[in-house]
Amino acid sequence: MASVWIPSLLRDLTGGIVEFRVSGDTVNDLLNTLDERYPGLRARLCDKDAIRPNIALVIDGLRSQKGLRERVAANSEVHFVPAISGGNLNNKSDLCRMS
Amino acid sequence: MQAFEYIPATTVKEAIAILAREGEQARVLSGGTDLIVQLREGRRKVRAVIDIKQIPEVNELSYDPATGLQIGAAVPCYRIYGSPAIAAAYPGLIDAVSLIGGVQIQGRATLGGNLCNSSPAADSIPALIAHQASALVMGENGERRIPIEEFCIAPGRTQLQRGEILLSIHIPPVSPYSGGAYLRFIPRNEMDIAVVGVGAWVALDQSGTTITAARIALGAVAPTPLYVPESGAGLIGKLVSSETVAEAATIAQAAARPITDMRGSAQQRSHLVGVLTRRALHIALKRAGYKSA
Amino acid sequence: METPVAEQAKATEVSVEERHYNIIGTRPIRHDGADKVTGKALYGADVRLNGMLYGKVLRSPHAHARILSIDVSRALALPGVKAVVTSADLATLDSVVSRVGEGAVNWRYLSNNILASDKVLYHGHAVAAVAATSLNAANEALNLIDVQYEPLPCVITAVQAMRPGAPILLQELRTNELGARGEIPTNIASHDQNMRGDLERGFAEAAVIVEREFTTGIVHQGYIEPHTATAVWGTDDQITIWTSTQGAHDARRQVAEVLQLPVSRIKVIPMEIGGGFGGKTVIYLEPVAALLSWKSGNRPVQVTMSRFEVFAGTGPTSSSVIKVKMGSASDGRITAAQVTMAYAAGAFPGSPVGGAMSVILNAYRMENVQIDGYDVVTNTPRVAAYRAPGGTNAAFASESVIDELACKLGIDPLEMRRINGAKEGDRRVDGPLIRRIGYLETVEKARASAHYQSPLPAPSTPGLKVGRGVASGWWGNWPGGTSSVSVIVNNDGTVNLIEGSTDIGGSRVAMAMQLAETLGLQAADIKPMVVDTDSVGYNDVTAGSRTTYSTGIAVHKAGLSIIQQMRERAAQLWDVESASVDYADGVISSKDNHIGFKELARKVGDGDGNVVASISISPNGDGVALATHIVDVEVDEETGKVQILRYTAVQDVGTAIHPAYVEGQIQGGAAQGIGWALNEEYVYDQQGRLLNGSLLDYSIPTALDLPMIEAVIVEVPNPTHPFGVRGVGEVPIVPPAGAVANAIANATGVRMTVLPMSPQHVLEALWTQGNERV
Amino acid sequence: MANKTAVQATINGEDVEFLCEPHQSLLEVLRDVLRLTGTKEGCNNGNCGACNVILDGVLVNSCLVLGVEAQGKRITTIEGIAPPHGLHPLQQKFLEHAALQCGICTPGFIISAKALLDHKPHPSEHEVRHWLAGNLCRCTGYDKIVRAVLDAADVMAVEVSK
Repeated sequence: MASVWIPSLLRDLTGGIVEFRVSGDTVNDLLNTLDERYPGLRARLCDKDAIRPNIALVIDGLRSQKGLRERVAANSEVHFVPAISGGNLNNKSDLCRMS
Repeated sequence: MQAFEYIPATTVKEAIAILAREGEQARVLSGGTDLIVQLREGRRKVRAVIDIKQIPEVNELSYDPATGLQIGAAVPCYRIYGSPAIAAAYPGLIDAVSLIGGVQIQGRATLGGNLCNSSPAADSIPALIAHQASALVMGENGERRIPIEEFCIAPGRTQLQRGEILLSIHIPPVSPYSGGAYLRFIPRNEMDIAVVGVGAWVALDQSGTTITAARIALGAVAPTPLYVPESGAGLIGKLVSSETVAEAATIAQAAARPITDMRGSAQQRSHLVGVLTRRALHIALKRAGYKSA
Repeated sequence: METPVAEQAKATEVSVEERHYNIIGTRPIRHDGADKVTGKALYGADVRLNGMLYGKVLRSPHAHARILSIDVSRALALPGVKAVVTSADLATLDSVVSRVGEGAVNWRYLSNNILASDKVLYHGHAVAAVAATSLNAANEALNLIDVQYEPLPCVITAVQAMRPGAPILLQELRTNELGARGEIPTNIASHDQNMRGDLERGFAEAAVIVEREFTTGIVHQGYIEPHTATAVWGTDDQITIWTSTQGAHDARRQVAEVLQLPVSRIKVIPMEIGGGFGGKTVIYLEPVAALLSWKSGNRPVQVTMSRFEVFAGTGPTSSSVIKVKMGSASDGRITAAQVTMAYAAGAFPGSPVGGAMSVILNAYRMENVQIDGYDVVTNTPRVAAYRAPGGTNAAFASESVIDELACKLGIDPLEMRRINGAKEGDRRVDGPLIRRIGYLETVEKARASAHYQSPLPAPSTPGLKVGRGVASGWWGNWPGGTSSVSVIVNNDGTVNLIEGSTDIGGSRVAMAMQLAETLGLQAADIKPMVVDTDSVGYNDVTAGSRTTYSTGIAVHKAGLSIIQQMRERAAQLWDVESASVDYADGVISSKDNHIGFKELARKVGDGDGNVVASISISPNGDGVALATHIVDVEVDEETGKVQILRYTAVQDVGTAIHPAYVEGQIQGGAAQGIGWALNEEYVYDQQGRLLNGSLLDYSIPTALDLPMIEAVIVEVPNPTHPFGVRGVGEVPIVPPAGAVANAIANATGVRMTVLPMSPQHVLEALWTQGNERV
Repeated sequence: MANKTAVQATINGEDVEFLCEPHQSLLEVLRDVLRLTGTKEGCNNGNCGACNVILDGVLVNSCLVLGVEAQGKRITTIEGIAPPHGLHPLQQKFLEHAALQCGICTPGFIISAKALLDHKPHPSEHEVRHWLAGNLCRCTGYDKIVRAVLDAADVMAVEVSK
């Protein structure tokens, strides 16, 4: 099972738990599984079908470009870390809202 | 850049006639390193630009140990420091002309322009004041001579009346046991406008230990370059020492009326006046032949 | 590629230790060099088209104001004026955020930055633009545009903007905390956090704790070439844009979004670029020039910024306020660190605080750490990337505190960094495991350097103080994005290498060398060229230190494809199985035959088609770069002036493809960092007007302000690149400010907590801290 | 609009005549009228040196010279310093030392360095730095530029002594 690290600002959703072992083939699978247990977690990290542009997905120390479609190995470590640019926050549509 | 008429004058008379006719609407161009920037940025509006570089008189640069140094209004800086005789006689002036802008600015910029532009931070003016220089001005009614310390009356404004043109700058001959220096403070080592500038000139008695005359002038601490006669006067008759120099520096500090702007704070400038006056005096004293113990 | 990441990574990792190269590591003359030293190279502003009009942009005199009305009628009536545009000519875009380059862009904000709509948000914000038959007419027309403003109070720093009751820039803005949206209007665009371990326990274990607050001003990239764009909106509605950009495809995409057109309608022709450092990853003029062309009846329009416009109207990097509290055990082990940092984004969200959060402590092993980062909007130009965005400010703070801890503990500052330095297998403060990096190698090399081993020089004048400082920097390069190249074998045996990655400092030669190494040819056999957006596959921006890495991988892959094809051609020629044909050092051979690359190239093409390859890749890379710098300074305590006496920059570059240009990157980055450290800063008046928007008063270092900068190359090859390349461009700007601050402390006993460490600021610190010197 | 003035000058050894308005700088004339775009504009107020040219043997910022002032003058720009089919030693040394990255400041640096070596064939490192202080480069940190100029001076000295 891959290990998913929860960003500190989302740990209120997981009761303070930092790291989860989750099974799944892709990052999408992992997040869906986690979201079942902690509803809302996925939405904090994603805009619909993509990881928010201000978050860098790092798997086993490598920055992934495929995002949710990225495949993970059984012993992979998955992190969501702040990207270089904070990006842009905004506004009226929840779908686009992000920082 | 705004549109204007370009008039290459060939005689002083012609230039004066245009200046008399156009008044504030005409401006003399020599090196252009200030004027062209001001015209481009719209800080100065003119109808005519009078290029004086074709006029023989204003291009003269002559030095005679007996009569002193005469610098035509259109003589660029590089010609001044390029003359070994002038460089040897007036190192304090050379300090100033060799740090105006960079080399390519010095290829064009003139002391006449530096003076007529009348910037409070002009590098050459405190040095000229310290050297007791005067300006030779000509108008429709003839010539007059103006001590440099009286030439500038406000930022960008001078004593020049309508129809008058600066012909040359004169520096008296070098007296024995005298020396001048100009120091400025800038954040970089070149290419900046002075945060503070200090021109100093001293003369010693034959023993080289007692000050017989001294002149201090400051830049960038008042609306115009500032002559501080009391600072020099306080030195006269005194034996050279760190204390006497420090006293003169304190007097100069008291005379300064600095403001805070993007290039420095009033407090910093006031402090630097003291530091630079002291340092400039030490260099001038050394050049005058004072040998520290 | 459907293999799991770990295996995929393993598959791309090649052993590059102890490899010997023929071309890599040599110093051939760059292919574009002759044109650049003779003035023939064409930069953006060198474009001259028949009937070309000159465009100029009207900019806001206010830092913050509502636009009540814009009347352009008098401007349009001026003879020679052909078109005027305002934001009314731009579509109102949805507020949608997309990943662009290394960062993210909100399209509406990008559009509003190009031409202000309802409000101007900074002095210099573009409001309207004109096109006229002469530059003079265009400038005159600007004076005839009547804009009515209602001035509003402004905020220039993050601290001002975060105060309760501060004027709000963007009414719709709410604080975003990783997807959770705040409820009240604010200038704080986002809050992010990295947290691990137990701070309280960590600080309890500390023998020494240092806590300081640092502030840094706004600085600009200061590229010598002003922004420029030339556009023709054709009568067929195809738009051609000539511009100096760090990424032609990215520029095309941004223009397409702003103008609401499909990308296929736009062709961007990249001209030579006169510096960028991140600042030319964002568009400003391109859509304006295109609209002016359209409105003037399809005439070509060139818009070039003045130097003031570059300072006032384009993105500098953030000012910041950074609080650092750090504790260390008596053996030098850092036990806890807490950081709070607020970065000013300028008019629209998007400061590099995320990058700063990774830079600030990642070079060190830390178990108990909390970092909080805030992105704050202010009435200053919207920031753009600047070389290791956010990194210099961050490292100034953390490297100063680490130095002070070392000082208090009596530990050599490089030893302090050795004790705490991160290595492969350690965890970054933001979580992920660290792969192969060369940090400790840079520390050791710095310690062994002639510079560090030599005594401090004597002061040049009695009374001046000399001191030595060191600092390190981490930068997580962007070894990703997409790179596409095409390779064509000419029948004289030379090879055309067609790229889309902007060559901003010698990357053509670095690409050519990688292809030459792959093919066993000479660098001069390769003809590298950067072409327009219609002529090569997508390429991400030349930024994030990615080009030599990512485009290099594409070049290598294309080279492998060429090798395979050449083997097949030889096999046909010799009538053998291609599997029995070898390729080594530019010679194709089988058991009984061999032929040189050039000779074979001459034989292909007769009825068999050419040998060509096109490759496009999006690597999942890594390539963290680390550097350790040493500086000697001389401080004049009477004036506050700091002179750099000696500078050594040690950096792990993975593998140096062209060492001279690698050194150049290191030296240039160090020089920019020194400028930032000593004098560079935007100065505003009370009304938020930029006072020093010129190269006279925004003081970047001159040749007389710097010594020779010794670049020491450490090569710890990056396993994810075929030749071991790491990005080198950004990290050298990270350590200088910290190193200079530490040297000043060493010289004077005074800790600088403000950038720049200008004479004024140093004097003030000497005055206020004079009594507490150590 | 002001009337245009006819100006005769010698540019890179060739006699040329051009029309320009009084307010046009020599830089504008070179780039827009004569299409000699090797001379670059970086700041247009004399602070960066990208537009440097040699005017009657004197190094100047062409942005601070009016086009009309060129009447009767000899002007050397970056396009005019290489011999036929070759490079000037400064150009060659800039390439060998990798003394350029983006290259926008390079023409100005080479012109300034040429003026220096014309004036002072054996400059010290400090003299090179002083002379080039009016030329800003943001890419290189000046290290390789200074080395290239010093190396070119050596090469030119050898050529002269031959």
